[in-house]
Amino acid sequence: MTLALAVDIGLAMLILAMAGWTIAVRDTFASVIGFVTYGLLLTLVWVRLAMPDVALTEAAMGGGLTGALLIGGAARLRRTEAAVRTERPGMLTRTLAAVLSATVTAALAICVLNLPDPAPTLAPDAAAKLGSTGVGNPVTAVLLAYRSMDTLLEAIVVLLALFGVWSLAHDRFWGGCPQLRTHADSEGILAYFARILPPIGIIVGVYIFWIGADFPGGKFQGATILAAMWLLVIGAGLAYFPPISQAWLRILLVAGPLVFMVIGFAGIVTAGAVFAYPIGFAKPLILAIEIALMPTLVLALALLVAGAPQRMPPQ
Amino acid sequence: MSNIPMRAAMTRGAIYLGFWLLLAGTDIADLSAGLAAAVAATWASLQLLPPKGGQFRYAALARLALRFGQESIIGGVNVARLALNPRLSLRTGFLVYPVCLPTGMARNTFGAMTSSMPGTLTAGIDDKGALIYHCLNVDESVTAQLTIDEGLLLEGIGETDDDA
Amino acid sequence: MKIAWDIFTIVAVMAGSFFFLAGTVGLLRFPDPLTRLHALTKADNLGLGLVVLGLLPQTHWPLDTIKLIAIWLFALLAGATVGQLMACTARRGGGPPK
Amino acid sequence: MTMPDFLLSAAAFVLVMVALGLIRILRGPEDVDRMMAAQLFGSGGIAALLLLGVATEAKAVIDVALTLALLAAFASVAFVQGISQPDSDDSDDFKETRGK
Repeated sequence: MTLALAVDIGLAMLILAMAGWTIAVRDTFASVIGFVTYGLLLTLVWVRLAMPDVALTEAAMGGGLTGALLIGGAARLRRTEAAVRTERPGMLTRTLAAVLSATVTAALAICVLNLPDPAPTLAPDAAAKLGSTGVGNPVTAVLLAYRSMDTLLEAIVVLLALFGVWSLAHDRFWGGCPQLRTHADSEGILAYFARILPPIGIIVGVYIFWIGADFPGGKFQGATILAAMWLLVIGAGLAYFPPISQAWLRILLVAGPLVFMVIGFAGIVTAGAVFAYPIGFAKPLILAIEIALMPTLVLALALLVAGAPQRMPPQ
Repeated sequence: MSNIPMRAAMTRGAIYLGFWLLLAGTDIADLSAGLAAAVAATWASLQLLPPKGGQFRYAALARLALRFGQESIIGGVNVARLALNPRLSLRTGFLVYPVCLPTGMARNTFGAMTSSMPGTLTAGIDDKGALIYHCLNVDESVTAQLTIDEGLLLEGIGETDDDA
Repeated sequence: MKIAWDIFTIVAVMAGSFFFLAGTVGLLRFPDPLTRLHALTKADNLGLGLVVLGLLPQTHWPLDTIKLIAIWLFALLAGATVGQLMACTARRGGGPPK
Repeated sequence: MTMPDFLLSAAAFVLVMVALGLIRILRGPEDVDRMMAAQLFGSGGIAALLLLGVATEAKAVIDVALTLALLAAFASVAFVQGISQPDSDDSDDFKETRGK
C-alpha cells in the first residue's frame, strides 16, 4: 500500500465519520459546526481527486458562505429547538425514513459499482476542441462553450432562489432592506478586521475570477469571495444593505443572465446556432459573459445570506 | 481632494497593485484586470479606513515586528509546554490593562498582537475602555511585557510625547 | 545546497507538526474555554507558520513563495480576530441566550 | 524517503492531529468549544492542503489555500454574532406585527 493511498483512505474514513456524526447529533448548532468541518474535509478530498476547480468552490462556499448561512440559521432556531426536540416522530415514520434512505443508498451503490471500466468519457473530445475556444482551463471551456445553456440556467437558479427568499418578507417590508445582526462596536475588533481584510479580499476575489479562463478558478469562486467581504463589512456594522427596491440593484441582478442570453441567441445569426460563438470571437465573448455575470453573482450570493428584507424601505 | 487622502490613495493603490502582481504575475494581458482590482480595493480601503495624517516610524515598527516574531514563538512554545506537561500547572485569571493607545486601529492592533504573545489573550474591553486580558499565569511580569509592547507601538505610530 | 534546504524543510515542517500536536493536546486537556483558546491561537499559528516556512524552499521563487507567506499572514490575522471574538463570547458566559 | 513522501506523511500527521481536535466538537460542552475545534481544523486544513499541494506539485492548491485563509474567520464571525446577540431586531418586528 502506498503512502498516498493510506492518506486517501484516512481522509475517506474521516469524512464518513464526520458525515455520520453531523447527521446523528441532536443539537442543531453542533451539527452545523460539524457540517462546516465536513466542508473543509471535502476541499481536501477534491484536491486529492485532482479537481482544484471544485476544491476552490468548496473552499469558498463551504468554508465561507454556507457556513455563515447555516450558523445564522441555527442561531435563529435556538429558541424553538427545545420544543421541537420533544416531538419525536413515531416508530412508523422513522422506520419508513430509514427504509427510504437505505434504498436510495443501495441504488446509488449499485450504480457506482456497476460503472463500466474504464468509465466512458468525453474528456479527449473536449480537450481536442479546447484550442478553438481560446480558453485554457478545460472546466471553463465546458461551462461556457460546450454546456453554456446549463451555466445560464445555473445563474438563473441562483436568482430564482433569491426571489424565493425575498418572497418570505413580510408585506410591510417589501422593497426594504435585508439586515444582518449588526450590533458590533465600530471601534471593536470585528470592525478592525472588517476594515483591513476587504481590500485584500477584493484583489484575491478578482484574481480567482480572472485566472479562471486559463487556470482553476472562475466567476463563482471569485464572486463568493467578494460577497463574503461585503457581508463582513455589513456584519461589522460599517455598511448597510441597500433596499431591494433600488433600480441599480435589480438591473445588476438581471444584467448577467441577460447579457448571457443576448450573446447566446446572437449566435443564431453570427454562428448558425444558439449559444455558438463566431470563429475567433469565442474568448472575448466568454469573457464578456463572465464579467457581466460577476456582479450578478456577488449581489445574489450576498443577498441570499442576508435573507428577506426586515426593515421598511426609506420613504 | 486634499493632499493627505490623495497621497494615501496613491500609496495604497500601489500596494494593492503590487499584491495583484504577486498573485497573477506580470503578464501584460492580466494587467487591465489588475488595475481594475487595485482601483476597487483602494476605493474600499479609503471608505473603510479613512487616511489620517501622522508619521509612521519604521524603525520602531520594525523592532516591534521582530519582537512580535520572537514573542509569538515563545508564546507557542509556552502553550506547548503547558499542554504536554503531565501536571497542568495553570494559574489562570483576568487582568485589566489600561491602554494609552488611541481607540480604533492602534488599540485593536495592540489587542491582536498581544493575543499572540505568551500567556495573554485579549478578552474584551471594560467600561472604561481598558483591555481585559485572560492570562495563563497571572503575575507582575504580564503588565511589564504589555507596557513594552505598547511603548513600541506608540513610538511606531508617532504618538509619543517627544514627537513635538 | 539542495540537501541543506531539504533538511531545513524537514526540520521546520516537523516542528510545525509538533505545534499542531501541542495545540490539539491543549484543546483537549485545558480545563476551560478561555484557556483552550490560548492553545488554539498560539500553538496553531506557530504550527502553520513553521509549516509555511519549511515549504518555502520547495516552492517556485518568487510568486508561490510570497503567496505562501501571504496565506500565513491572512491566517494570523484571522486567528487573532477570531481568538479575541471568541474570548469575549466565552468570558460573557459563552452560552447562547435561552 | 523522498521529499514528496515526507510532505505527504506530514500532511497526514497534521490531519490526524486536527481530527483528534474534533473530539472537542463531539464533547463540547459549550458551543464556543465546538467552534474552536472547527477553527483549529481550518488552520490545520490549510497546513495539510499546502503540504499536499507542494508534495504533488499542484500549483492550484496554493490558490485553494489562499481562499481558505481569507475566509477562515468567516464562519467564526457568523458564529460569534449569532450566539452573542439575542434576536432583538426581528423579534421586535414580530411583536409589532402580532400586536396589530
